[in-house]
Amino acid sequence: MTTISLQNVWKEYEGKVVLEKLSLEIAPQSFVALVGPSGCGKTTFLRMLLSEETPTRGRILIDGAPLAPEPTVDRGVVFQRYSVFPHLTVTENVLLGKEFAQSKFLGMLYGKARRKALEEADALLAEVGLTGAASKYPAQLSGGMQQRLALAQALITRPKILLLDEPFGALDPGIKADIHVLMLRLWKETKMTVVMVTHDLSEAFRLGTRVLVFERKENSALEPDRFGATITRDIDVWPPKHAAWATPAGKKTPTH
Amino acid sequence: MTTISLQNVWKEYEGKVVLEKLSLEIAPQSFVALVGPSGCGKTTFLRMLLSEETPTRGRILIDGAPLAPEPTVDRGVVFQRYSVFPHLTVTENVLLGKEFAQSKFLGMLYGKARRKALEEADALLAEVGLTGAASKYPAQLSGGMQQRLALAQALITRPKILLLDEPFGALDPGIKADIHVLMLRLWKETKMTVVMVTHDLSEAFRLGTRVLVFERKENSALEPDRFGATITRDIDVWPPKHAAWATPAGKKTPTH
Amino acid sequence: APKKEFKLAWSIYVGWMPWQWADETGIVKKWADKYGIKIDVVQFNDYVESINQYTAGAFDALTVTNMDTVAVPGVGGVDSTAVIIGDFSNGNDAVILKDKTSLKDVKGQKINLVQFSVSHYLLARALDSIGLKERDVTVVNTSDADMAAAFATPEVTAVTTWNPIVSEILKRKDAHNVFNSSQIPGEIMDLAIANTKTLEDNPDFGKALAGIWYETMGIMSANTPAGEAAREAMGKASGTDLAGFESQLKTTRMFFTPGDATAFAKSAALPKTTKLVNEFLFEHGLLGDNAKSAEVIGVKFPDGSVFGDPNKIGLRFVTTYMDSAAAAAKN
Amino acid sequence: MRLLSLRPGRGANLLLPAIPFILLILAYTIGSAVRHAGNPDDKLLPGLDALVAAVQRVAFSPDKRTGEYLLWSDTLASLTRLCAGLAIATVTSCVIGLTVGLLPYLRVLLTPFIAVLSMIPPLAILPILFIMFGLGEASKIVLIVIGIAPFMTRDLALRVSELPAEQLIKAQTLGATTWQILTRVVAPQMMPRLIDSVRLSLGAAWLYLIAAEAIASESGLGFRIFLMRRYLAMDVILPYVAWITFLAFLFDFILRRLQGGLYPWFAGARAK
Amino acid sequence: MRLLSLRPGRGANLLLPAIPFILLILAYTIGSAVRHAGNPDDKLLPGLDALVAAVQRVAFSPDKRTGEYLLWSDTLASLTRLCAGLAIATVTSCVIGLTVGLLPYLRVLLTPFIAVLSMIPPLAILPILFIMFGLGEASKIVLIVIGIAPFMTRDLALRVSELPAEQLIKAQTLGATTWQILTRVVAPQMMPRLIDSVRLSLGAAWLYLIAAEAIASESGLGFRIFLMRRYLAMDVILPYVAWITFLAFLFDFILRRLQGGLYPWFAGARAK
Ligand SMILES: Nc1ncnc2c1ncn2[C@@H]1O[C@H](COP(=O)(O)OP(=O)(O)OP(=O)(O)O)[C@@H](O)[C@H]1O
Ligand SMILES: Nc1ncnc2c1ncn2[C@@H]1O[C@H](COP(=O)(O)OP(=O)(O)OP(=O)(O)O)[C@@H](O)[C@H]1O
Ligand SMILES: NC(N)=O
Ligand SMILES: [Mg+2]
Ligand SMILES: [Mg+2]
Repeated sequence: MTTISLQNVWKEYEGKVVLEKLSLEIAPQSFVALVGPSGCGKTTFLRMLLSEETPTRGRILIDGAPLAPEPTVDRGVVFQRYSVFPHLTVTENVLLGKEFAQSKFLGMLYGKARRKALEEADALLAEVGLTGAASKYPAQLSGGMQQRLALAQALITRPKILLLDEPFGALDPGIKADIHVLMLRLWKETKMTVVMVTHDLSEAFRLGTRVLVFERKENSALEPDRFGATITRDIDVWPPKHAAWATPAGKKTPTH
Repeated sequence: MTTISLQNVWKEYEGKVVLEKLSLEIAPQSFVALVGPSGCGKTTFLRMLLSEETPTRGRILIDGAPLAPEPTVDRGVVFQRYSVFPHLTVTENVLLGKEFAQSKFLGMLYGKARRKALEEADALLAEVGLTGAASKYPAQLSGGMQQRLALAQALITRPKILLLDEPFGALDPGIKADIHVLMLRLWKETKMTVVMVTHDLSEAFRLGTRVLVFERKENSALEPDRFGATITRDIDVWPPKHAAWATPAGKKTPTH
Repeated sequence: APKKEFKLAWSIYVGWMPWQWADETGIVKKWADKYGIKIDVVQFNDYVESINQYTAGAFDALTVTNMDTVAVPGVGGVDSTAVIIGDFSNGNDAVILKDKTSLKDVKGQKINLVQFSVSHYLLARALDSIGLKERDVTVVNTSDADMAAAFATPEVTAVTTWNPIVSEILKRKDAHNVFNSSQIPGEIMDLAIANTKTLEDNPDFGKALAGIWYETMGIMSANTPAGEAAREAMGKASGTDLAGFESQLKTTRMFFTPGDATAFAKSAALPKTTKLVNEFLFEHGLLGDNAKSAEVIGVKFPDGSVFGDPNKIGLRFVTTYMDSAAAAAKN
Repeated sequence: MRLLSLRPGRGANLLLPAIPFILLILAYTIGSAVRHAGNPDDKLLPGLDALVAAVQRVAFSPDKRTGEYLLWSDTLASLTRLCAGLAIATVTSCVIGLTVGLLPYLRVLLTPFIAVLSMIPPLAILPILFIMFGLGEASKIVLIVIGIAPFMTRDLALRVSELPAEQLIKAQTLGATTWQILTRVVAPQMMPRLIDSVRLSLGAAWLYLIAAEAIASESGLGFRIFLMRRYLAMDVILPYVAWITFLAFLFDFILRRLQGGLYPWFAGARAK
Repeated sequence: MRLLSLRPGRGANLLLPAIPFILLILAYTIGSAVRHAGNPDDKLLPGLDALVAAVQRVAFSPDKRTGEYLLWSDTLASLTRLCAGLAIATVTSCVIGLTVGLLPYLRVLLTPFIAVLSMIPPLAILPILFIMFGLGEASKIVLIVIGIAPFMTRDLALRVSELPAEQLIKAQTLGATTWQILTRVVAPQMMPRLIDSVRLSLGAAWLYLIAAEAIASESGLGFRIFLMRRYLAMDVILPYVAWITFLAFLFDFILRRLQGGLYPWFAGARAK
């Protein structure tokens, strides 16, 4: 049940306005797809949600409270590349969130704690279809498998919000279709709020419950630095596929 | 008017059969799209057409004559990546083929010869829509622009055959659609024979006049090294869009 | 075969500084022109390398000690003639102890020195003088360039070295000169040697060297402004000043005239010294691994007598060239 | 065919690499013969027989004075110093490089200082090193450390800062503390790169070792070479040089093997 | 906040880098004062006044003997040697590295030989070098060349062989001969990498220069330092060391600028 709200958020870089006047409420368990031309500030928007950047003006609230000043475990993220750790096997990559949480000093789990965490990791790997690749290193995986892994890795901490920056942009079309199905299933099961940046309109409409279009206004061509992009269209996708309502009560609920 | 014919071509790597029993006639000015699962030997096939690899058995003829033993100027190529030279500007990349041909020692053109070659290069750049980026380096171009450049670069030598290995595989969908249009236009204008490898079936049917499907036979699962892939389907695409016939006589003919 | 161009290698040492001064002031060119030859005077910062280059044949003449002449070119099959005996060390080389004032205290200590050099020889003679053997101490090979810094470290308590490093170290209050070359006068000689074969073919080369040397000696030994200027220049070139250079000269028995040098060459001390030196070299395995005795290399004296193997002469003391310089001076 | 596309066959693949070595040995043998014709006692280019005899002497017969087998005791002394120097330099540059690369405050504080340190010619400040670290083993090891650690530290800090920002953010969203990021994300990825860095520094380490041993020492490969240089005993020096070259090769080989064995993921990750 | 995400502000960015230098100077001053309290004539850590006086002497007053300004004539002598050495090493390794990297036959023939060459410690074979190249400027330059060229050659050959195969094939389909590929495709792409390689080798080049000047020379920064070491004249040595460090920095800076200026495409291509 996580609401994200932006109140008149602006972002400038050294006098250059990138985003302006963003006011927005994101309902719990929505799947927001963000589209817009290259360079319009989609990634910047996501970085603000991650606390990697702070708004120049305005505020961002999560469930009514201001954002933490740095990335926290309640907001998971998957990037287009470099989301997984090349030096860890598939299992180790997924386990990592557990280890960080439970072993403050070593960052490693042993014995019973590890076995317990492993069960959870294995279940997640099964869910994303990577059981067979559990002991491989990321470099040995295809692009699609790497993004599945990144998803599983992000999900093990049960984030309330999942942020995705063109997660499927580099994938082959066939593989992309598969992972779309997986993504929708995971979203429905975990009841997260998802914000996804994409270049691909059809992907946006296929996955999103709501599609936000970022654009600069007309006059920005004359004074390119003075005006930033803002939300020019806000589309509710039909038919609604909201997680909470789309999953009939009593049907398989997520185990984690 | 270039015919490619393969006569019972096999390719093995140290006892491992990759391709077997390929017999094939490629008609002049056709656009052959090659599809098939990953690892089935599509790139290997293209490498043989380039003379980068030699068939273990069988022969490849071009217009009845055996292939030259090394890559030559009559067969152009565009790869998915690394097709253009990072240290040359867009114009210089396109000019290069002319310079190689006309300046054996320096590999550089000056004065009048250069101006003449530049005209040709500029015309080609206009054709692929890169006029505005003429003095940029490849690293400053988007992926789609880089592939346009690679095409222009390959075309300046007026190859009889153009070989493409997943040239548009890494591009964004929107950009891909644009470049498909360009590709078809170039093919029609230049009357080359094109052989293109792709992962994307819809691309294959959109561009190709003929789609070849490479696959291994059933029994190859048991003895994976003993059987290679071969052509399992050979589809003529409807409606025919053969270059020679599709371009009405008298309409703009290529200037090069 | 006769040749016209010759090369002399020299390195920085009080008794050899005149070579550079002579080169810079044109005395070298003057004498070379006189004999119709060319002499290239090349400075080495590293003494060892200058000996190696001479031994390998890259140079025709070299400034070197008697001991190193036998040990390196001599063992390497190069027959050399001492054209000039420039001086002998008369305190320039010293055993220095830290906080201890008597040579006897050296027993059991680690001693930093350039191994197998004249310092090593001096130490052997020092130990000999109090009935100790080399095994009563431990020698640590240490580069001369770093000796001064080495002595400043706490764990270094004994060094044997030469000037200008000796005077540098003796500036410290805790440094004590417990044995020096003035106690073995005449044993460490500084020579200008030349390849015997080259000399035989080109006696003018030897005459020119001697001429250069004694003209320079005449100027630098004079108690005149010109002499002082020469000494100051030599001091500067060796990295010190007039006072520093003159204090080094005090511990050097310079032979300013040919007569001094020839008298020393003909003295009975020379064969005695030679025997001591060769025995030292033999004991330290420096005469080659197949050497059966200290006499495998021969050293020939002005009177024609030979110490060691007359068929394998490594060093010849002659007075020919110094005599000719004396004769030229009289004319 | 273009020269570029001509590939040697199997036989040529075995034969060709030997040619330069054979030519070198030939040139040496001729040079040696010529010099010995002029002077049978020539020491600069000893004949093969003299080389063999010298090897026999230093490697396989006990030294008359000490009873030790010189080559082996020298090797032991040098390798001890080299390994100590490498180990200290590696640990130091690892600790400093990782933290400087990761933590912005430390990066701003130390980057210029380390850059300046890495430019100082260590040979020139030897006297100060002696005073600070004495003339014993310490100063030799310190010379190696000072010679290579600043370079390694810089290299490592650079590589840490080249890690994709995405990784660090991802780790933070997984709840990692700075310490956990350092130990579980950054350090493990830097280990194979550290090995690269050590490999790159090996040449310099040998150089400083030899220089240090040349200056004050009682044993060691560099000590022996410089001692032998006092009387141009090239018959000993050349085998020592060959031996050092072989050891350098061996080190490089072991490090490469170690890298492949300990970090199987690295080859794949580097290829990207 | 995690330590990792704390970024120094503008003031701290200017102030922090100075701290280690200030501490170093402070430590030196105290050390010097302590030593001078014990022994007013201490030469090891001269006071700032003595340093200034020495700089005044060597840099701004003519030497009485030669009339030259020592620091400048030494610098000129050293830089001439260094630049000559670097230039020869660069050209050599460029020619050999490019062809070895590109032509399979040469690659098979020379790769192991160059690898062995690059492992030989040049300091150990100094006497042979001096005999072969004489004692003039040549041998000093040769020592630098021998010290760094094999490494640079290896590095360059490796980078040539890392060029994507696609590029070479593309060039062939554009009709290029081997020579044209070498001169128009490979060489221009290697130039900025060659600069990287020179930058990496600069430290070693200085080292060999100093070592060569220490052995046979009449001028040069290394010569002066060695001469002064005998007298423990740290008042001259320390400014010389600082000066060499500064020159090393300057070289590095110029090379980096050169790379950016001459090869504007490189930063973008490297980022990929
Ligand atoms: N740290 C920064 N400093 C200055 N300008 C920045 C910074 N980060 C981003 N920008 C600018 O902000 C604008 C938006 O960048 P952003 O990466 O958010 O775009 P985007 O919509 O994600 O583009 P793309 O679709 O290409 O990923 C760009 O013009 C970019 O140059
Ligand atoms: N030089 C080689 N040596 C040995 N085996 C090779 C070599 N080149 C390719 N192969 C093998 O031949 C098979 C076909 O490879 P190829 O690259 O042609 O496949 P592909 O159809 O292009 O695959 P993809 O769609 O992934 O690009 C693969 O199993 C590959 O491992
Ligand atoms: N030559 C010496 N050391 O007296
Ligand atoms: Mg973006
Ligand atoms: Mg392929």
